[in-house]
Amino acid sequence: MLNRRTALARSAQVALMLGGLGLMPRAAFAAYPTAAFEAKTIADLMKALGAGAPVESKDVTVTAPDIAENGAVVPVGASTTLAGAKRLLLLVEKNPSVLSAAFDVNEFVEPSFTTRVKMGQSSNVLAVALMADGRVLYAQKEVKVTLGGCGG
Amino acid sequence: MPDPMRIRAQAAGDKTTVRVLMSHEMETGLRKDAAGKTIPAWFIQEVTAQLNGKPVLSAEWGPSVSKNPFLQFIVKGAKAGDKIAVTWRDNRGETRTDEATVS
Amino acid sequence: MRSTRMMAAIAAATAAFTAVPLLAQTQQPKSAADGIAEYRKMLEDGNPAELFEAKGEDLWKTPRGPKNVSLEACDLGLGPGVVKGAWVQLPRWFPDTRKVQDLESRLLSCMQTLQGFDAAEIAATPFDKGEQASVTALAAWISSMSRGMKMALPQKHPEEKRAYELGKRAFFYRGGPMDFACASCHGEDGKRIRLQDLPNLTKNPGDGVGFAAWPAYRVSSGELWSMQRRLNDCFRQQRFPYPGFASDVTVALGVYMGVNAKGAESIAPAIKR
Amino acid sequence: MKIRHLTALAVIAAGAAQAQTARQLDQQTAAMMRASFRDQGIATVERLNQDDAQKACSQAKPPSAAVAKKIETAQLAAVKWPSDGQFIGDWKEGEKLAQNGRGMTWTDASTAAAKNGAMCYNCHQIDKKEISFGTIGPSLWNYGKLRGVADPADPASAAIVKYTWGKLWNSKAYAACSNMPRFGHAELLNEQQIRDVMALLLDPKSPVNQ
Repeated sequence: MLNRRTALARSAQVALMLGGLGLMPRAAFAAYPTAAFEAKTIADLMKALGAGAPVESKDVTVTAPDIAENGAVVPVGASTTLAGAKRLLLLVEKNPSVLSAAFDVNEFVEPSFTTRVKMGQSSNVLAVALMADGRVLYAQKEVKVTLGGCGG
Repeated sequence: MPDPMRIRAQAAGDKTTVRVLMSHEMETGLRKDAAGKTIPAWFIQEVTAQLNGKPVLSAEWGPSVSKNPFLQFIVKGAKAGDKIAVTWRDNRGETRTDEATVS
Repeated sequence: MRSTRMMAAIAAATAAFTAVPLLAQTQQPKSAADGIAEYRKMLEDGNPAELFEAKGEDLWKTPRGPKNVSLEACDLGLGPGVVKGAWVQLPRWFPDTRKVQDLESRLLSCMQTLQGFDAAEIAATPFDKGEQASVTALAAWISSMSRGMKMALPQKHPEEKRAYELGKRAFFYRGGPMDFACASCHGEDGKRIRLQDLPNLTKNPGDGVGFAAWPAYRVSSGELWSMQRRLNDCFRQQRFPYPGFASDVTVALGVYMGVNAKGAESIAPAIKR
Repeated sequence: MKIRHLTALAVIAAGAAQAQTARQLDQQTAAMMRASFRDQGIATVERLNQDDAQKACSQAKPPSAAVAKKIETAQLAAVKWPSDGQFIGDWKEGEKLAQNGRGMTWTDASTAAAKNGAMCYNCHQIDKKEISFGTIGPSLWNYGKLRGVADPADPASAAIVKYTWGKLWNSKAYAACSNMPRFGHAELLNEQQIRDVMALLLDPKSPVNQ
């Protein structure tokens, strides 16, 4: 059994090893951005990230279904065709906390990520690109969350 | 010990699509149990990936990512036979690393 | 079908107007059914049932239980240790237990005889807890080993035929405060509850539908459900009392639905709302 | 034709033995049901006890016209009409009830009607704004409007108003083997809740009749 202590020790070893090689990813060094993940509105989120007001852009794409058969699992994706994106964020406007996921963009990955999120109700889903030049670009799409099954 | 991930990495030219399924509750901290007690938050906070040991992906997640999470990303410059390792770490400090070979 | 063709026509028309900005394109009017179909399609790639399949394979091959042996000598109907193809022929008659058994009840027998577990105790354990979770994971892996094969339940043994007849009667049995039977929801073609399609289980409902889709990963609960769990929740929604795990009525219904589905391709474990 | 003929011959040949078997299977089914289920919370095994209507509608084949007629007559006689003569309640409450699919399962705490939903959208289209609706029952969009109900209190509307109450109270009064629960008869909804669902269907102000 891998208990909590050995798990921590092991990840510390990995961190040391990667750090020693000068290959430590930024996120592993940085503390988890709790304030960003607790932001209740998009404005609060941008404040927590030290970013400016987002501007809608056709160079950013959000992928999501029109209708979700169940709000517990909604497939969503964020991507951009622009060079110079630093981070891609996935947001659900009407969730208790708006930020679902943040992905670092670097030279080794395509600026295109897909995951699945929980949605408490019908809402806009946003893909936000934080650009190296300080611009904040986004695309959004409304996802309708339906009531399903017998409902009991 | 956390259950293993399922990782698929498929190369097409210069781009390798990596699909990952992780076994995790992703508890939001907002739900209550049958007795009305709040179930504490328990979720993956960080996901990283290495290609042959070189960091290629770094992501941070909140508790609104779905239970048993799915992640897809595209790595540049990988070829068949390369190793993709994925690591997650949750808010309890638990971590899990699994590896797949690019096909 | 009609709506798919219409969507294709709209897509073609949109493509002709390349000046239409990308943002506007995502706002196509779509029927609810098309929207749901699109949602399901997006989930197919990456079914978390795979996580349970991996666990189940491990559980099958690892020595466990009071006797510390694996399940590799378990006979699922095609001989000891034969897993591939076993799922599409269950439930069936087993001479050793002198019973018609479905996958889950057969697993209980094997876990008791081979590994020394107490089958009755596992049957009484709530879903997803303790060895019940093992049975579910095993069912996920075993069913996955028949993926793409056609349902072919045997109906040679008189007890298999009798189970079909009893299952049919149970399927049409009305009761409870809402007068529901299985047939109330699953007795006709093309019906749905809310937006969920209801397979007609009185006949072969088609490939990968109904009996040929379970076990399945349930998106709504993030759990894997075997057919036993599926039936349990059907009875709950039917407002019936609680069916015992692997009880005769659940096995008989399995025979009725499975035999009706003869020739349908199994996609189990599937992904469901 | 030939197959049917052969089957007929087989049935004659098997004769009494065949009929006996069918009856035996019915008895075995009853025993199997009793042995397979147990009480859980409010859902007790007594729920397996069938009344005449449930029993007559428990085969793949519907009962004969005569049996169906008998059931319908008995069920109609059991309908309770509103005690104060008021048929119409609040459509907004009716919509909430129509959306609510809860109640009477073994995970519900109480069998009190006040705790139950009317679960209408599970099987019917009602307000067109709700896209998540079932199709086991017919669409009820424009239910009152299509039937010419401009004022439910108008004597001209009396017949349809009364029928709708009866249908909600005891669907089997009009179709012996209806798939619809008997909301009043089985005490799934109380009088006021039925009034509210009535309003959703018949009130000219209800979104259903726009």
